[in-house]
Amino acid sequence: MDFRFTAEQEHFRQEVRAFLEEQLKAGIFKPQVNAWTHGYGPELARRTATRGWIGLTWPKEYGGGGKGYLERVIFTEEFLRCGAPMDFMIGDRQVGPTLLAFGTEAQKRFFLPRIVRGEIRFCIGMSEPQAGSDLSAVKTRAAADGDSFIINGQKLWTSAAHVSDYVYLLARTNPDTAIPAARTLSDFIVDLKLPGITIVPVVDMTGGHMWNEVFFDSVRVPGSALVGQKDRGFYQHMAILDHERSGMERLMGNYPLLTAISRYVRDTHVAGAPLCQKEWVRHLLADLLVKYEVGKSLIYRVAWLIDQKDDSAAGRIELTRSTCIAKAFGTRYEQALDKAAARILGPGTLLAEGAEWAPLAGMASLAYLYSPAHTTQAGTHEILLNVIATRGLGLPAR
Amino acid sequence: MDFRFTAEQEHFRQEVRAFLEEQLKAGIFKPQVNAWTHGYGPELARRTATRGWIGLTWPKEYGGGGKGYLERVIFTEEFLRCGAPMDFMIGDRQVGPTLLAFGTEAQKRFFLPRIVRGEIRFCIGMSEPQAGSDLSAVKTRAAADGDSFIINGQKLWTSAAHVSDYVYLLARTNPDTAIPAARTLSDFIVDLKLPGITIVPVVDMTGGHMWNEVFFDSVRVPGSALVGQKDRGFYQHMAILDHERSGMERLMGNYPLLTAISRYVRDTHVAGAPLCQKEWVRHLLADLLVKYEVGKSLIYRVAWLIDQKDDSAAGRIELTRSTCIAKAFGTRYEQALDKAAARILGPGTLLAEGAEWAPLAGMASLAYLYSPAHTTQAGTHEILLNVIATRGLGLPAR
Amino acid sequence: MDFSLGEGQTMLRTTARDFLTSECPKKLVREMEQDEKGYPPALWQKMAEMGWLGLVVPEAYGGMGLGYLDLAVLLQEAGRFCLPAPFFSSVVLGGLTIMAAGSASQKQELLPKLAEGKAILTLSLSEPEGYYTAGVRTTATPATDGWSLSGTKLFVTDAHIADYIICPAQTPEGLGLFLVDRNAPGVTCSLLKTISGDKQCSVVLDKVQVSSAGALGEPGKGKNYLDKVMPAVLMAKCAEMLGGAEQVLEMSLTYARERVQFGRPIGSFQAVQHHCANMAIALEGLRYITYKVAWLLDEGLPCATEAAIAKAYASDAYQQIAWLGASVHASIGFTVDHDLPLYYRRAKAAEVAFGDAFYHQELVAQAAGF
Amino acid sequence: MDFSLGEGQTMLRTTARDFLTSECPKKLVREMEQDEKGYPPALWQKMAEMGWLGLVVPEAYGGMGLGYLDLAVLLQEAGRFCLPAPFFSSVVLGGLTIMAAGSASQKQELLPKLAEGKAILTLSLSEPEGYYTAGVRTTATPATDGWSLSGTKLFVTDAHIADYIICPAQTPEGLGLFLVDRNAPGVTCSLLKTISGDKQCSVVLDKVQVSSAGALGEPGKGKNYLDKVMPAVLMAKCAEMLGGAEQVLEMSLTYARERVQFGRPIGSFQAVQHHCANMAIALEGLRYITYKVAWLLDEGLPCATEAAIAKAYASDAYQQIAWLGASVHASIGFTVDHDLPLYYRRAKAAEVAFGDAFYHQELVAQAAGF
Repeated sequence: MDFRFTAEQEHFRQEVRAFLEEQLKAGIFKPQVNAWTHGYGPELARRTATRGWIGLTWPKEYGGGGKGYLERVIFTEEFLRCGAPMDFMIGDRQVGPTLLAFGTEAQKRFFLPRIVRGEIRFCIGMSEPQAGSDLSAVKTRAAADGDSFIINGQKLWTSAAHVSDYVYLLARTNPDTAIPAARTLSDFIVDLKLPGITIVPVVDMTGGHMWNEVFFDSVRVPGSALVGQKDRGFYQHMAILDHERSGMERLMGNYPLLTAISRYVRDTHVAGAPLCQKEWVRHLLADLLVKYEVGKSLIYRVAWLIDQKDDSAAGRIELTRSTCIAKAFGTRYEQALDKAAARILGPGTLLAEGAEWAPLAGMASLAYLYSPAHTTQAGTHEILLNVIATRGLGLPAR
Repeated sequence: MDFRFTAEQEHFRQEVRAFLEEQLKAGIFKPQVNAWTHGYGPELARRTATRGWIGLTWPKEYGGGGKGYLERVIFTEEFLRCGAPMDFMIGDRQVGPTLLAFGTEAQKRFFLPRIVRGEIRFCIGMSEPQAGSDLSAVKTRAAADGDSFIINGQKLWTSAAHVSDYVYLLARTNPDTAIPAARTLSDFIVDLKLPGITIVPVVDMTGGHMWNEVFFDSVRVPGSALVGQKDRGFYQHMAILDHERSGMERLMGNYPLLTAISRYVRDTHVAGAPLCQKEWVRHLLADLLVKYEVGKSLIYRVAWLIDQKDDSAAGRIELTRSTCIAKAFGTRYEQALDKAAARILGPGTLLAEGAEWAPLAGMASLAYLYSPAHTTQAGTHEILLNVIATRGLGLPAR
Repeated sequence: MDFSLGEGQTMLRTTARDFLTSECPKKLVREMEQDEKGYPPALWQKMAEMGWLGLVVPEAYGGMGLGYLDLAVLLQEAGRFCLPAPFFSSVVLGGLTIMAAGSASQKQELLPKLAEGKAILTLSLSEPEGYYTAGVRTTATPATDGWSLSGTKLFVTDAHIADYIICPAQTPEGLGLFLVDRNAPGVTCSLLKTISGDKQCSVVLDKVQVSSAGALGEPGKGKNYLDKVMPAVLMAKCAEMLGGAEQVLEMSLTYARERVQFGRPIGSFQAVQHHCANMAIALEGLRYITYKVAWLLDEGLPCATEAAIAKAYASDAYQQIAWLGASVHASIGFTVDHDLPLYYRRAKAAEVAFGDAFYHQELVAQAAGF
Repeated sequence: MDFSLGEGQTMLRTTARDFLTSECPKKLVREMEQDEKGYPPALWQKMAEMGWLGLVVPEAYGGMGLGYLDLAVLLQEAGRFCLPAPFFSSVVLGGLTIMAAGSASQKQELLPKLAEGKAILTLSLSEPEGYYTAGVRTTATPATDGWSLSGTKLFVTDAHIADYIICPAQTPEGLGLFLVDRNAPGVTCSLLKTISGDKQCSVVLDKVQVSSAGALGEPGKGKNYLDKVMPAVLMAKCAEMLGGAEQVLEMSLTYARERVQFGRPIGSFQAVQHHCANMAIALEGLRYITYKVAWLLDEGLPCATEAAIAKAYASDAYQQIAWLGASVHASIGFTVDHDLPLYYRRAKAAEVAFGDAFYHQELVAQAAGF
């Protein structure tokens, strides 16, 4: 066992940290809670790319960094720590690994270097109005028409579609209802500038715009837009889902709030004593610190596990179990943090960003509003527990 | 609305209280945590009977008190408050109401007055090794043989069988496996002295003996042992289950512990100040007091609801919903109390009854051990939530 | 014991629900959240005509003279519909305080206007230093023919549209209550940008002149008056929360029955069933503990501890219900156009209003001799 | 980073599991709970022969000189099998304290005996006034050629079979540690009747004479020694809890797969699945936070806060796991003959041993500057 990063890794962390401080000073980005979901910073992406940090884990022949997932975790940790936008994340985290696993050589040669250079952004077109937890219910249709496909249908909850160049799309390629739905779906990469695509914002309860509806009205894509095997999209998606669940995002997405509330209880005096001397405040925050350390160990271990590249059946189950556990733990941690901040601030939690008297610049009110949404991204909490129980622990599905 | 007991009801409470103080002084019973499940006190039962308090809600023609369920709640509350044994409870709470609803006139005339006089005790023979939450899996067989039935099989978790005179038994009367299991079961009252019955203790983790296995080896019972309609036992049982769930037992079963821990935190000084001045102790106990008051209102309402005698479909659903909610609330309260006591006492929780240094005379260690069992009596907590959701709230069963 | 509502209360509920169904659609609620005033004066006038604003005002002062259970029933519906109007501020905070502290002439002056909807009142209970009487730093200095008030009030609901703001302030004799005319010189009222759905204001008082007649009851007895009125305020807030919580459960049940995933309604999945069952459990407790306080108030029995118990329970219960409702709805319940966020945001506002669970647990602990 | 055990550790685990599977069936565990001594000397001797008792004792003192990760692996198995032997008392509490505080001659005298199983040690950390150094009221008064100790020790594990009990006591120079011979005049050792499954004692010291050589290290430096040894003690307890928790999850999974109700294994019901998933989540965190402290100890890095973090987490996590395990098993898991209660009772004992979650949260808060 070894719980230490190597000297090179520590050095890399310092490099990323220094880079971000520099960009912050130069006004290239503004720190933001939930920057990794809501942030948009193409200039920061380009600058990050010049350091070779996008596609960090990919093979060098496609412009990748050839580094491990532990390095990627360090990189992500630093970005989250200072609330920097990561609009390159979908390409980096999901599309790249999927293409590396299932894409054609031509697809790899075209897309991977462009992602690595920070030139293009992706969104994921999975969920639909009738297909949320149950992806096999996807209805968007991709009908073969000679060498191309004609796409019709609607996606929902498509994060960042409005600032993306491509959508990574799950669509039905076989209309035969006698076949199990999971065997009728295929993956496509679709250029969002194609005629027939309409993007409509879905505004969330914070007033924020991250989600979209994406409508496809007879959108024609070439056969080369298909990724991997036809009708195997559902399984390809499942194979790559661990990558979406494996990151620091849950645990550190709210890091600025943890820092701010810790500072608040030290600096705020009530009846002459700092708030942090109140027993309940100490214990509430200490419990968060404990869980944060535990969560970090889970996430570092997932990164280490991916780097082991154990592709046996047992190895893949272990990875799914570990990633789902890490995500479930991180989600709960984040909700505990939101609740703790709200409890400490009391009525101050009601005050929004920009309000007079707002403590922590309104961060806690935003966290309260986001809190329920944290459970639903990349699988509701319930689905996550199902996966841990059935795939991870081998309990019977039925 | 009226949240007050009538003057008569208040008077009745005083009567019961005075009676119990008298019996306590006379050494007729020893106060005991969980007395209502583990206690055995035939002499107290007889004395209680002479006051007319067993069968309090039954019609006067069968020796009952003709009173309402609110009176019954008052009565139970006082018994639980001082940890008095209630070995007449199964007869009073379940067998009586079942016979009144489904029994023959002869059965009523025979059993009800004997219960009312505190002469006979019942146990309930429902669960079996393979039939816990799922009662339709009952395998104990009652085969018709001329005018009588021959019973073979095994019951498990039969509380108090070793001190009972009769078992109220659920058994299969139709072996046809093509018929839904629920339509193959019947209810019987079986004399436990009959040849072929063997009672084996099941000792629980406290070392206590409440549960039993009851074996039936070709036990012959007369046809008159059948209660209600043949093959309708499952439904009769379901109809009466609300009575088992409706009482004060969950909420007040642990009342002596609440009193003791409240006194403990007032009387125990740590670093010169009473323990109850510690903020976390205050809030832990205040939260229990809050929930206790809420729980009481739920239970009083159930008693009131039963007294309304609304036998419409909606009325019956409302009763089931309310009783299951009251039981679920009470169970959680009791577990919260156990946990709070354990947290306050720390290592002292480990010290058992009779140990030197044991705080609260070992009550908290016993409560910790009992705590998981509280969720399983009369339906596991999970089953209870299922019933609230499906029958109570109308969600689809599947 | 009797756990049923009286006939009049059942009728009031039906009337209120019918009225609000037609007059207070969610579209209006959303518009009013964006609106500067935050309420439609026409709706307010209709509510006055129905007698709601004078519901608990004695008949002698132009009200209906009804009781607290009636008030609870009406507030439950207000909570269920997220009523965008200063009902709580004017009728509960303003009206009950006037009734508790006002002199006969103050009552005569204000209550009929309040009942007719011609005057809107509110009460301030927070300052930057804290909540309730211990947090009051605002001073009332004796001046020629009256008082001069200076200080800062926070989280004053509907102050921006109120005619009068009842302000606790420190006088030489102790805490007093003062009727401050919002339009008086020296009063600066600003809307706070909140997530709460209603309108919260900060009110800065800078040497505001209040006449002798503007002191509510006796100066120095302010805490007595507030202590007297607080159980009713807490009960009223619990009733409003109860109505909101009921609606969250109902909309969750509807969604769980209708939403199909994996070929079956999600309400047939045990995890969703248990979420709903847990909402029902939390809700049932809230209902009777609230009615009990209303009944105690109607009977004139002391109920400070019972009110603290109710608010301690309600604060956590409504939060839990709103959370579970959000879990049942998942993403759809997080969109700005869905009804759930209206309740989710109000659940937090209600939780912290007039003290959260922690605050009231402390009162319960004191009452228990801890 | 490397999250895998070394080859030696994997082998140690296999050996330990094989050995305990054959030598430590649950039947033995139950017998030993009733047994006065609480352990089978033959098993103890076999453990000595396998080198376990000297696992972390330096080779110079007759031990194997292995590290804390090895100790963690072994204790994990001890927890998994509910090992009925004074392993924790003698090897962890006794051995580590001697190694931290003892002089060369004390080490030479005691460690070889300990490693061979010829002497059993334990350490007392509680008194009626409280836990750890702040609670010590026992006094050590200088006497002719040594010390005279008086006081009462509580919850001393395995004191009834120990040859030496290490007792903190107040000396004129501050807290000191003393080696008390259990058979010395003035020592009264009584078994406490507990639900914990192991053997806990009260030890009353009445003017017990301890020679100068019986003072462990320098009198007055007792707190330093204890502070030094405590992270390892906490880690060791967490490792034992980890093993127990693993076993609870495994037996729950087995039962959930095998137990059929309503025509299907109960493990196919979502409520049971979620119970098991929640156990797995709690367990996974416990595993790495424990190993991390063991690794820090092996590296000689400071880890007082990390150890407090681990114990704060472990205390609640194992309780939660034991509870969920009980929920999966329902009634059958509440019977005296089932294995679950063995773990359920030990989970409570482990939770409160060496400070519960609340206690360690306070240490974490201090470290964070709160």
